[in-house]
Amino acid sequence: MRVFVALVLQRPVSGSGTLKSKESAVNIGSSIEPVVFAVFAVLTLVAGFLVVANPISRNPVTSAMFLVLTILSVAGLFVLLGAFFLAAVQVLVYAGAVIVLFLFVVMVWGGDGVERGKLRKFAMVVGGASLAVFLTLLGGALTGAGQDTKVGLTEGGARSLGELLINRHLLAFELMALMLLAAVIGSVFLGRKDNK
Amino acid sequence: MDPLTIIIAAPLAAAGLVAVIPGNYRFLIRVIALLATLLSAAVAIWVFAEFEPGASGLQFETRSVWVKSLGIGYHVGLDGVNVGLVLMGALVAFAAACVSREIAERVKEYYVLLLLMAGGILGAFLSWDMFGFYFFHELALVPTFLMIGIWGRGDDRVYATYQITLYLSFGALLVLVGLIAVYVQCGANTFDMVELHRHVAQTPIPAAAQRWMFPLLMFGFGVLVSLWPFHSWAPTGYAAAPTGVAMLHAGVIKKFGLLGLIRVALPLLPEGAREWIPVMGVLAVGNLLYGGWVAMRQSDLNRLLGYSSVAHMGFAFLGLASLTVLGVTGAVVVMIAHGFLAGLNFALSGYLRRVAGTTQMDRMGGLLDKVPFIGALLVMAMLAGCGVPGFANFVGELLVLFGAWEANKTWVVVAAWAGLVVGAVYTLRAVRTILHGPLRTELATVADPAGAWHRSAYALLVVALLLFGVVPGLLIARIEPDAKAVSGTIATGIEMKAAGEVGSIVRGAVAAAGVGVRQ
Amino acid sequence: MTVGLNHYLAVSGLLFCIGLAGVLFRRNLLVVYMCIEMMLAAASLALVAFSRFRGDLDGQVLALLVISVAAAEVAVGLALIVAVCRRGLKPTADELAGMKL
Amino acid sequence: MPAIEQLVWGILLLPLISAAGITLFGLRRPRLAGVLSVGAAAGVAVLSLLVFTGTPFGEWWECSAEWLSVGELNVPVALRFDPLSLTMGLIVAWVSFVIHVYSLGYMRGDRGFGRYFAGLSLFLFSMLLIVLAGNLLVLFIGWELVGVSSYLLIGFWYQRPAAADASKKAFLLNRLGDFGFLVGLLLVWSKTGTVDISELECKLALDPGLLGSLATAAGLLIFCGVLGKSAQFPLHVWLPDAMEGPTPVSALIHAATMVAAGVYLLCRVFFLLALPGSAALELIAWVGAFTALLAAVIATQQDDIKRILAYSTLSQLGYMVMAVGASSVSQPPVAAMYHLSTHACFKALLFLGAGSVICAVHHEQNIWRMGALGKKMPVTFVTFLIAALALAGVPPLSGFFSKESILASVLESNVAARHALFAVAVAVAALTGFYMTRLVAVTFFGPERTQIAGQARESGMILTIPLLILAVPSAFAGFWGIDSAYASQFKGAAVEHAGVFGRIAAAFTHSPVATLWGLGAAIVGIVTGLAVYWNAATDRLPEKLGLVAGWARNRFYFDELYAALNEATHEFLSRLADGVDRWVISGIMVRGVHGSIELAGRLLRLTQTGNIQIHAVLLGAGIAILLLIVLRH
Repeated sequence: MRVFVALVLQRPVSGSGTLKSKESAVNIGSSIEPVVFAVFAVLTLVAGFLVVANPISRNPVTSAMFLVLTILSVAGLFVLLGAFFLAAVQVLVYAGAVIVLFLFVVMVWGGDGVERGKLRKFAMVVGGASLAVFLTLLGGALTGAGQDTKVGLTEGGARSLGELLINRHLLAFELMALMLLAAVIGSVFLGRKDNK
Repeated sequence: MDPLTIIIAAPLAAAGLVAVIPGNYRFLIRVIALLATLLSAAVAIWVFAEFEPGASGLQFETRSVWVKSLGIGYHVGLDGVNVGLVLMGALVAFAAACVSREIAERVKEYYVLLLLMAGGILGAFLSWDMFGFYFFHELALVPTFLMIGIWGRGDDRVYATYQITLYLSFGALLVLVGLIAVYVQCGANTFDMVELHRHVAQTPIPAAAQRWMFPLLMFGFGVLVSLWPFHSWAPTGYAAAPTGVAMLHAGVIKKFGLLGLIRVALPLLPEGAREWIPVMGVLAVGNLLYGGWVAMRQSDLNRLLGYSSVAHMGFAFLGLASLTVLGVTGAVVVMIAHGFLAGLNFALSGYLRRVAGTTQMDRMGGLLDKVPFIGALLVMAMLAGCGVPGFANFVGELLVLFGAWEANKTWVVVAAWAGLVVGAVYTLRAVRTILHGPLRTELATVADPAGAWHRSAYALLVVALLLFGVVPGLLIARIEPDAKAVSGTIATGIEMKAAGEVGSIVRGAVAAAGVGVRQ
Repeated sequence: MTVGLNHYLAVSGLLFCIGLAGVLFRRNLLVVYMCIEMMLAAASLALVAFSRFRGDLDGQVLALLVISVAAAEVAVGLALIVAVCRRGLKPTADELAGMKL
Repeated sequence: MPAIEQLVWGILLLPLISAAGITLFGLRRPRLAGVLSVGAAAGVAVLSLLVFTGTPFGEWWECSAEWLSVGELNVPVALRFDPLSLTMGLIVAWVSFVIHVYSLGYMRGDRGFGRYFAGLSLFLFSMLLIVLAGNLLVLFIGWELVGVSSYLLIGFWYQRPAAADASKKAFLLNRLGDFGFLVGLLLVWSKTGTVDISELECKLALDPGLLGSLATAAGLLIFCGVLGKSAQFPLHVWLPDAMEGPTPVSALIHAATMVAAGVYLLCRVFFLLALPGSAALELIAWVGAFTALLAAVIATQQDDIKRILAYSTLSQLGYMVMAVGASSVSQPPVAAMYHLSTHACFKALLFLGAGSVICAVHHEQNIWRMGALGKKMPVTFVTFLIAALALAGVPPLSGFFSKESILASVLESNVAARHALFAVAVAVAALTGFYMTRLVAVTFFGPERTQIAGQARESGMILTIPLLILAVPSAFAGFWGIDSAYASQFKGAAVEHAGVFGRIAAAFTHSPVATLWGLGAAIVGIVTGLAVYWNAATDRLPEKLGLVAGWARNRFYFDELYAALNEATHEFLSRLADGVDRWVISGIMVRGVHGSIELAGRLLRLTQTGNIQIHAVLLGAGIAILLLIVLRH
């Protein structure tokens, strides 16, 4: 991971044609930025934690609600990073579609009381250990000097993203469309009544 | 089309043809298989007759490039070593197709695989391209496993299939690694053996590399030929295999490993050969003596034949290990003679199994009364197996013994003991238990195959054995020049080395003996 | 104090670990799915942050693709859960043990 | 001699063609088989006579055809015609012709008639190959092939377990001997670079030290082959068992020709055995003497008519081998070959006579169930008596001369303890007289001990005529100068010829001590035999001799000893190898690899609980470990 980070940060970023490499047009004042970032970051992590381990309720609906909160905070962070279009998409797709889908399933099929039985010790130990490893590595990777200056504003508007998508990433774009189609057909097939 | 391609293509094309015929046209399928193998055999006889002994270079050569960047191509040709092997392989394949009458179920699939085996191994014998050499052999080897698994017999069938598959795949894998190593170390950017030989004559492969490459090839090819102590797949596999498969594998496919030693390992890696030849000699003697001893104790005819085939391979290894013209010539003669003999043996035991319902020798007895034809052939086959003059085996074994005498007298004495005495013990015991003595009542209905046509396959193999036994010159005139070339490559090296350093030979021999002891 | 790349990455990493913990320790399949979504969001966050600090938009495109994948995945996954429930099974990780050898 | 050179190939090819023809077409057609085989034998007899007369006395010539030639090993089918091979060939050809004719009658109506004659023809071919071979490897091929044909013919009645076992035993013991022979050949070849007899003789004559210290070893290794083929101690046990074969086979193969091939071989390579510094001859002499004595003692206590003759054959072969051993360069082994030739005639006659008797008494072979056959079967009796007296060494029959020449050569030999050797030889001569008298007295005289003996009738012409033919040389061969023919082999044409009476006189004048001792021994043997067995109803000897007779009756327990020895060595090793194969290679190694892989699989399978989360946990752990490893660098 350290390697990866270093690789990304040290690579010179010159000459990527469509991008403006100047200081931003949309400039959030540098004094407010840390505050906003802190709010969203804390919100993200706390809500995320409550999705996983809510001390009060084990109901999946509660989890879903906190997931919405997490997603919204991440969208806020996107805005901070200048990715406006993505933030919008994030809110629309997740908060709008995905969570609704979750809620439908929970409502129709009942997500209640399925958390019986104890987790195995083996899973606890091994899983906990690997998590600890991840966190340690993460910490190790991030304590070093990072790059704090924004190289240039990348305007994540719909237009620039769209141009990029249908020019440079056309193949990925088309494949994505194909995948979505396959997902649609697949879920329809799986959801059929006589599917035994 | 050139004759060698016909030899390879006839069975393969027939396999394709049979594959598209509906499975219930059994007669048609049989006729196609017989005609294809007969065509191969006829062309093989013709090229054998037309082959000009002692002429330099390959004869009936055909080559075309396939993958230019890697130097892979289709390159077939005849030299003195493979001309006899191809003749033997084609005849045994024909005989195997003849005796496959016994197969009753999944006839179509059986013949497709049998024809693939036949075409594959003939291709391997004829190929002068290492890639084709290996590829064709795999083409023949894989059907063997399937056929033992599907049409095999006996309770041990599944275990036998596993064992033979694992062993031979392992051996083939070692060979593959070795061949690739040869390709890489040689640096000639070609898989063509003729060019490799030429290249190595100019710039030999570094001696250090040869020292680890040779054992790879020796043990890899050795496993394929049931070199002791990697032999135990042979008796189990042959006891379980259907008749045609046992004939083809024991008789023909097994010889691929020896051909590989002659073609690749010895000429391309002379330095490695010198280091490792003592080990091969010791193991060859192990094959002979140990195979013979174990064969003495078998109560199942097929297992006995399996072990005797292990023992016979000892002569071939010993001949190669001698590195003399006599020994190498003898080894090739042994390969060819044993091909006919193993084909005959397994054909006969398959017949006995069909009519008597068993291959347990103590459950047969006095059968000579009922099956004079098969019995007489079995006696002949057994006598040929213990090296009686008049059969081709005798010539080969004699040459090997004479050739190896200079190399190591102890080996030869032990080998002669194993061949003359131990061999006679188990073969005569088999004849005594199966054919002699009073007839067992439950075998009263057993009879010979009716009609000349049904006897022809067996007779063909005996005639071949006798022909090459009485007129060995037919084979030897063809083999000798190339055997001389093989042994010459290494002999010149020995002289050069003798001028240089004697110490390392001694060290090598000591190291090799150490390895031999550990084996 | 300025907010640097590392801060975003820290948030992203922590969110990822929280999601992972959920995947590993929760047994309601629905919640597991939510946690997977969370992990994907964390990944998108990292991508966007890199994009910002590198100064090109490729990261954002990738994040966009990730979001579509997440959507498709949720559709298929939820359909699967529905199918599981139709068979009279509870949608928990413990009940789906068909991968046992 | 172009004419003869073409003829000689016929000698080999005729029987071969006959054998092949019968195998292909004659197995179900007795008439064809008989005509082919007897025709071939007759052709060989005529041809051999032509070649014999066509070759000037005392000269030799060769002809050869390309056969096998690789590198330094060149093996043409070389035929060598010298006095030794010509005389031997003549005897083989004619004795086998007579026995072929006899077989026509003896084997009539047998189901395997065709098979029998195929075997006989094959034997004739291989035997002639041995006799005429000018190359030791070709000789070895013939050597192996006579073993095969002997195997096939001893086991002719394969349905009988005894015959089947006997054939196996004969072949195996022969193989033991052949092993030594082959190693000897390899030794000679590697030291001299040739296996051609003439070339070898030349090379050794030029440089007697060519074999160096290995001269004795080479000689003894070749002698191993003789041990097997001529059934010398310690490989003598197969010959008595071989009597399970048809009687004409016993006569031809196991009395007259094949077993004598060993002696022939010794004479053939005599130059090799007699090399200066080689101690082979001395050992050969003692082996022969021991075999002769041992077999003669056993013969006195056998009851089966064919077994008595078999042991007598053993004893006589031992005699010949002893004679070879007692020879030296200055005194070549003429006596051995002489005795071989006369023995071939009278022993074949004895066996054929025994066959005639056996036919007459419905295949009864125990002499104590016969008796008083002399009057009923006059022709058989008279010819048998002639042969028996010849064997006992009664003058002026052929056996007398050959035996006296052996005794004389032993007495004059260079062997260190030649007087002891001579004593053994004399004892054997006495024993020979004794057991032959016993055989004749019990079989042809005395009371009719069983009913079948009373009903016996003389055999037909086809059996008696061969007896009469063979009786002629048995009686008179001593006057024909066979010994001078052999002598010319070793001394060139300068051999003195003597008339009929000159020969009788020569026997006494040349070496009177030996002759008188031999004659005395024969008389003692015969008189004792008559005293014990004249009109005897049962064998009285066991009461008088007790233990010795019991041991002799049981053949000194050699069979049991060998069975135990074989069990303790070869069978043990074979069992050991089988155990190793079954338990170590197949068991621990193959099944062990198989088993440990399967065990590992079963262990790993425990982790595959099927619980998704466990899989996820493991996946996470795997990634963590990978990351740790990667990031450590």
